[in-house]
Amino acid sequence: MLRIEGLRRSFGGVAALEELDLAVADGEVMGLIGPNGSGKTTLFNVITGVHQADTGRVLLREEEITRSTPARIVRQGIARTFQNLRIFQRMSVRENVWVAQHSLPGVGPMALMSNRSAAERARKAEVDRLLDAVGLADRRNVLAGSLPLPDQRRLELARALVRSPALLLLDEPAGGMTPAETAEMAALIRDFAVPGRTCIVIEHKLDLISTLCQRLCVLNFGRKIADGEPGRVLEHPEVLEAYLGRDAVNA
Amino acid sequence: MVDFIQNCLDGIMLGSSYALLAIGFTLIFGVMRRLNLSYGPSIMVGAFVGTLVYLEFKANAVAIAAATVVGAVIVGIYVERLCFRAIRRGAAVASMVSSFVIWMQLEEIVTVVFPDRTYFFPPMVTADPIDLGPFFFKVENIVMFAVAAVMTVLLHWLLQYTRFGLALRAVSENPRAALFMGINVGAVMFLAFVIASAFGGVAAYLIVSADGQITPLFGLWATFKGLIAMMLGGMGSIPGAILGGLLLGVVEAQSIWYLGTEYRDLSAYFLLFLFLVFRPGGLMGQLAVERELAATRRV
Amino acid sequence: MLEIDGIAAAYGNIEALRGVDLLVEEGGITCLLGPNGAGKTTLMMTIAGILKPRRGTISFLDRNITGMTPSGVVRRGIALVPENRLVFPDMNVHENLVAGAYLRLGKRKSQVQQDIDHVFERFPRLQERSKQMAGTLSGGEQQMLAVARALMARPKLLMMDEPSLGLAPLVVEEIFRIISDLNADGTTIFLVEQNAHMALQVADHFFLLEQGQVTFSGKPGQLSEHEVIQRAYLGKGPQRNQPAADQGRPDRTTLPSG
Amino acid sequence: MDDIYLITILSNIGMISFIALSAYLLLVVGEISFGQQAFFAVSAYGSGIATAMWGWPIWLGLLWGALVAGAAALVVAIPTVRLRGLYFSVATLAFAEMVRLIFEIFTYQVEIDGELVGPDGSDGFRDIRAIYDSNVSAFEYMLIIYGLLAVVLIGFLILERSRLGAIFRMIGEDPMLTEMQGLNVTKYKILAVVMAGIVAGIGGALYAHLATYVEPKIFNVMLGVHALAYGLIGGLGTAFGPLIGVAIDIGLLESIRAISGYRMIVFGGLVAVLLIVRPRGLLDEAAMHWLRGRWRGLIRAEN
Repeated sequence: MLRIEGLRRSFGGVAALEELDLAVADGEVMGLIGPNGSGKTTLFNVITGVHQADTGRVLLREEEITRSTPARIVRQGIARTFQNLRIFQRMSVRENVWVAQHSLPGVGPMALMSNRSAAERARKAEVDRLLDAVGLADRRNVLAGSLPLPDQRRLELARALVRSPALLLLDEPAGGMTPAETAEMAALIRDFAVPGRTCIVIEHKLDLISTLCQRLCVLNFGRKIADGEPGRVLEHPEVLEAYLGRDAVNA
Repeated sequence: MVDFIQNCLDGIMLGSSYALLAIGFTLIFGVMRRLNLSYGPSIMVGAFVGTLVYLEFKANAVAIAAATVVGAVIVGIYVERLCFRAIRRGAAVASMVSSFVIWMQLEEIVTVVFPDRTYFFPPMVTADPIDLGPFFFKVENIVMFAVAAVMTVLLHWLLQYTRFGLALRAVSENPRAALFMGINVGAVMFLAFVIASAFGGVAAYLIVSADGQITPLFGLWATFKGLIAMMLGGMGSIPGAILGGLLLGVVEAQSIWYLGTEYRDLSAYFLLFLFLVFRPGGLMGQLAVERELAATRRV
Repeated sequence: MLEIDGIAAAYGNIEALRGVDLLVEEGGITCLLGPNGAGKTTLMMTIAGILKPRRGTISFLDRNITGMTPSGVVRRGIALVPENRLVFPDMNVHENLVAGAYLRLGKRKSQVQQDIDHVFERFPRLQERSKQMAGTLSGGEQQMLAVARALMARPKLLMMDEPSLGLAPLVVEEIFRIISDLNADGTTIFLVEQNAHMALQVADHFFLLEQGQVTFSGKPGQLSEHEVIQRAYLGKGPQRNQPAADQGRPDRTTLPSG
Repeated sequence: MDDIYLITILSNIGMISFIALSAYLLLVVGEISFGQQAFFAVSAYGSGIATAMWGWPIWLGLLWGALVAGAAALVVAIPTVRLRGLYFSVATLAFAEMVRLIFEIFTYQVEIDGELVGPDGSDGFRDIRAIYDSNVSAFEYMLIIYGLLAVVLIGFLILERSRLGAIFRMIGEDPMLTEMQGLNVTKYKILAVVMAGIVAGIGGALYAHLATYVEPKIFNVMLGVHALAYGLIGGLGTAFGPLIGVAIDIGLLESIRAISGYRMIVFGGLVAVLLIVRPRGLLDEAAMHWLRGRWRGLIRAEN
C-alpha cells in the first residue's frame, strides 16, 4: 500500500527524518512510536504533502506521490488526524464531517451549489451514520469548537473516515485522554475505523497500540531503530535505550 | 546623464523623508507584527497642532516643531490604546482595519477643527538653492537629509547601545522569550509606538515646512509613502526602511522627470505591486518572511 | 521553596491542568515527568506568569506569586529555560546574555559584566562564539546559551523545559553534566524532561504528571525506571487491575509520598 | 422633494450594498481587501463607455461592466492569491490606487452629436445618460437596483447553504486544513476574488448610470474601507451582515442631523469599538449558529 524509500527532511539544518525506509502492506495496522522530536509527525506531514521531502520517495499503491500537493494526495485515498487537533471551530460538528466530502469524486459543480439531489441526500446520510458511530450524533448541531477534547478527537476521526480512505494516518488519537477514554477510543478505532483499510497510528499509549497493531515501528532521531511484532519490539534493547536515553555507543 | 544624476540626488533628498516615515512604520511593525495605517493621519494631526501653535502664538520654528512632535505622540498613544492594546493578541488584521477606520476619524476631526482644509505652514529656512557644479540643491532638502541622517544615527544608538534598545530588539525577535527575561513587553510596545510617532512628527515637520502648507490629505500621503517605502525595504527591517525610502524617492524623481508628474504615484504603486508579487520580503526582509511562511505551514 | 497548590489551567474549553499539587525543595533537583499533552509545559507557563491559572495558588519562598506578571516572577528569582530554547536569533551570544540580565541592567552594569565572565568560564564554547549570531549556533550550543542566559538573571530557582529535546546523545550528556554542576554550586533546579533515564540519575525528587494531575511523587528508585517509562511515555495507567472508571483519577494518597 | 431625497438615499444604500457584499465575500475567505473600489470603478467606466459611447442598451452595459470587473479581478487574483494577510491587503490597496491613478490619465473620447463624450482623465466621464434617454424614472431605477440586489442576495444565501459556500468559510478559517480535505485552495480563492469583483462591478455599473458622471477621485480608498467596514460591523456570519452595516452607516448615521458633520468620527469610533468587543461583527458565525438553532427549535415546536 505505502512504500517509503530513503526519505530525508531537515528543518534549518536539523534532520527530522534521515534515510527512512518503510513499507506498509495492504490491510496492515502499524503503530509508530518514538521519543518527542523523533520525526513521527514529520513523517505524516511528508506523506500528506504538508512538507516536501528533501530527498527520497513516497509511493502509494506503487504510484509516486512525493511531489504532489496535499489536496491531490488526499484525493488519492489518504486521510489523517492531527496531534494538535485541527477542526473548523466556527462550524457545527455535522458540517465538520460534511466538508470532507466536497472533493469526493462525483461531487461536481452542480453538487457544490445545490444540496437537493438524491446523491447529496445519500452523502448527508453517510455523515450522520459516521457521527452516530463515533458517538456524536446527539451533538451534531453544536459548534465544533465547544466540544471537549476527547470528542474533538472523535470528530477528527469521523471526518477522516467520511472519505473512506485506503490509508488512514492517526496522530495520537488518544492524546490527552484518560485511560478510560483511551480504552474507548481504542475500541472505536479497532471495531470501526480499521476494518478494511491500512492504518498507521502514532501513539505512546501501549494499551492502544497493543489493542490495534500487529506491527510496531520505532523512530529515533529520524531513523527507524526497530520494526516488527509489538511485544518483541518493546523488548528490543535499542528501543529501551531510546526511551532511557542511554548513549548507544556506551551501551 | 546630468539629468539622471540630478534626479537621483533629488530622489535621495526626497527619499530621506520617506525613510523617516518608513522607520516609524517599521518600528511598530517590528515589535507588534501589525500595520498601523493610522500612522500618517496621527502625524498629520501633529502637524495641525503645529499649525495651531503658529496661528495662535506666531511661535518660532522650534516651538512649532516641538508642538508637531508632541501632537503626533499624543495621537499615536490614542491609536495604540484603541487599535492595538485593546485588540487581542494574534488578531493582526483586526488591528489593521481598526487603525484604518481611526484614520478616517482623525481626518474628520481635523476637518471639523480646521474647516479651511489648506493652511499655511511656516518654512523652516528661507534661502536660495545652492549650486554645485552642474547640480543644484534646495536648502530645505539638505536640512531634511541632514536631520534624517542624524535621526537614523540616534536610532541606531538607541537600539544598539541602550537597555531599552535591547528590550525592543528582544521583543521584535521573540516576544515570548522577552517575557521570560523579565521584559515588560506591553511597555516596550507602547514606547516603540511613542518613538515611532516622534519620528513621524519630525518627518511631518520637515516635509510640511518644506511644502509650506498642510492639508488633511497629508495623512493619506504619509501613510502611503511610509508604507510603500517600508514594504520595498522589507517589513520590520530598519536598514530596509532607509533603503526602501531612498529607492522610492529616486524612482519618483526619475518618473517625474521622464514620464511626467501624473506618473509619480502610479510608478510608486506599480513598484510596490511588483515587489509584493515577486519579492514580498522586500530588499532586506526576505529571511523574516520565509521564517513566517514556514511557521504558517507547520501542522 | 516553590509550592504549588491545586493549580488548574485551561486553553479555551480544553482543560490542561486539573488541580496540580507539587513541591520543589530548596537546593535540590526536582524533576517532572509525564507523557505528551499531560500539561508539563502548561505548568511551567503558569508558574512563569504567562498563563493565569483558573484555580489554586503558587507560592515561592513563602510568598504568594499566583497571577504575578512574568517580570515580577523573574524579579522574585525564578528563571526559565524555555522549551525549544528560544534564543534571540539575530542577536549575538553576548547580547543574548545581556538580555538575560535585563532586570539588573539599569543599576548594576559592572556586576552584569562580571556575571558574563563567570558564565563564560562555565561555558567556554560560548565565549569562543561571543560575537556570533545566536541563530547560527548548533542546537546544543543554543541550549547552552539558553541556560546561560537564564543564569544571567541570578535565579534562586532555575526551571528548565525539556533541555534535551532534539539533541544528540553526547550533547544531552553534556547538558545534564551542566545541570548537576549548577546544582552543586547551589542553584535549585526544577526540570521537565522526556529523557527519564538521565533525569532520574540527577533528580533528588520527581513527580509524574498524567492528564493534568500529579499521579506519583517520590525519589528515584521508589519506582523502577521501567515503570516510570511505561507510565510517563507509554501511557500505561498505574492501576491496571482496577475497573476502568477509576483509572482516570488515580488516588494520590495511596502513592508513596516525598 | 422629500421623496426624491428618500429615493436618493435608498438608491445609494442599494448601490453601496454591492461593494459591501463584495468585500464581505473576501472577508469570508479570510482576506482583507482594501481594493474592491477598483472593480467598482472599472465597471463604472466600462459600462459607461458601452452605453454612452458604443450605444449599447443599458442592460447589456450593466452586464458588460460586471464582466469587465470580473476579468480585472481575475488579473489581480492570479498573482496575489498566494499572498496572505497583510501582504494581500497591501497588494489590493496598491492595485486599487493604480487603477484610480490610471483613470486619472485615461482619455478615450469620441464625438457624438457634435460633442466629445468619454473619459477625460481627472476631469472624469460625463453624460452617461442611458437611463434618462430611455425615460427611466429615479423611482424605477431604484427598483432596478433593488431587483438586482435581491438577485445577488439570493445568490449569496444559496451559496451560504451550499458546499461551495462552506469551502469559502473553510478557507477563511484554516487554508491548510481545507487543502487537507482534498480541495485546491488557490483555485477556490481565485474564484472568490472573481465573484467578488463581479458583485462590486454590478454596483459600479449601476452607480455610473445613476450619477451620469464619474470621476476617478470617487474611487479612492475611503470607498474601499467603508465597504470593508460594513461587513465587520454587521457580521461575517451571514450575507445580511454587510447590509446591516450599510443600513447602520448610511441609513442611521446619515439621517441623524445632529451628527451629520461628525459622521466619520462616530462611524470610526463605532467600528473600532466593535472590533474590540465583536471582532467578527454583530451577526458572527456563533450568533448565526445560535439563531439557526432557535429557528429549528421554533419549527419543531410548531409541529
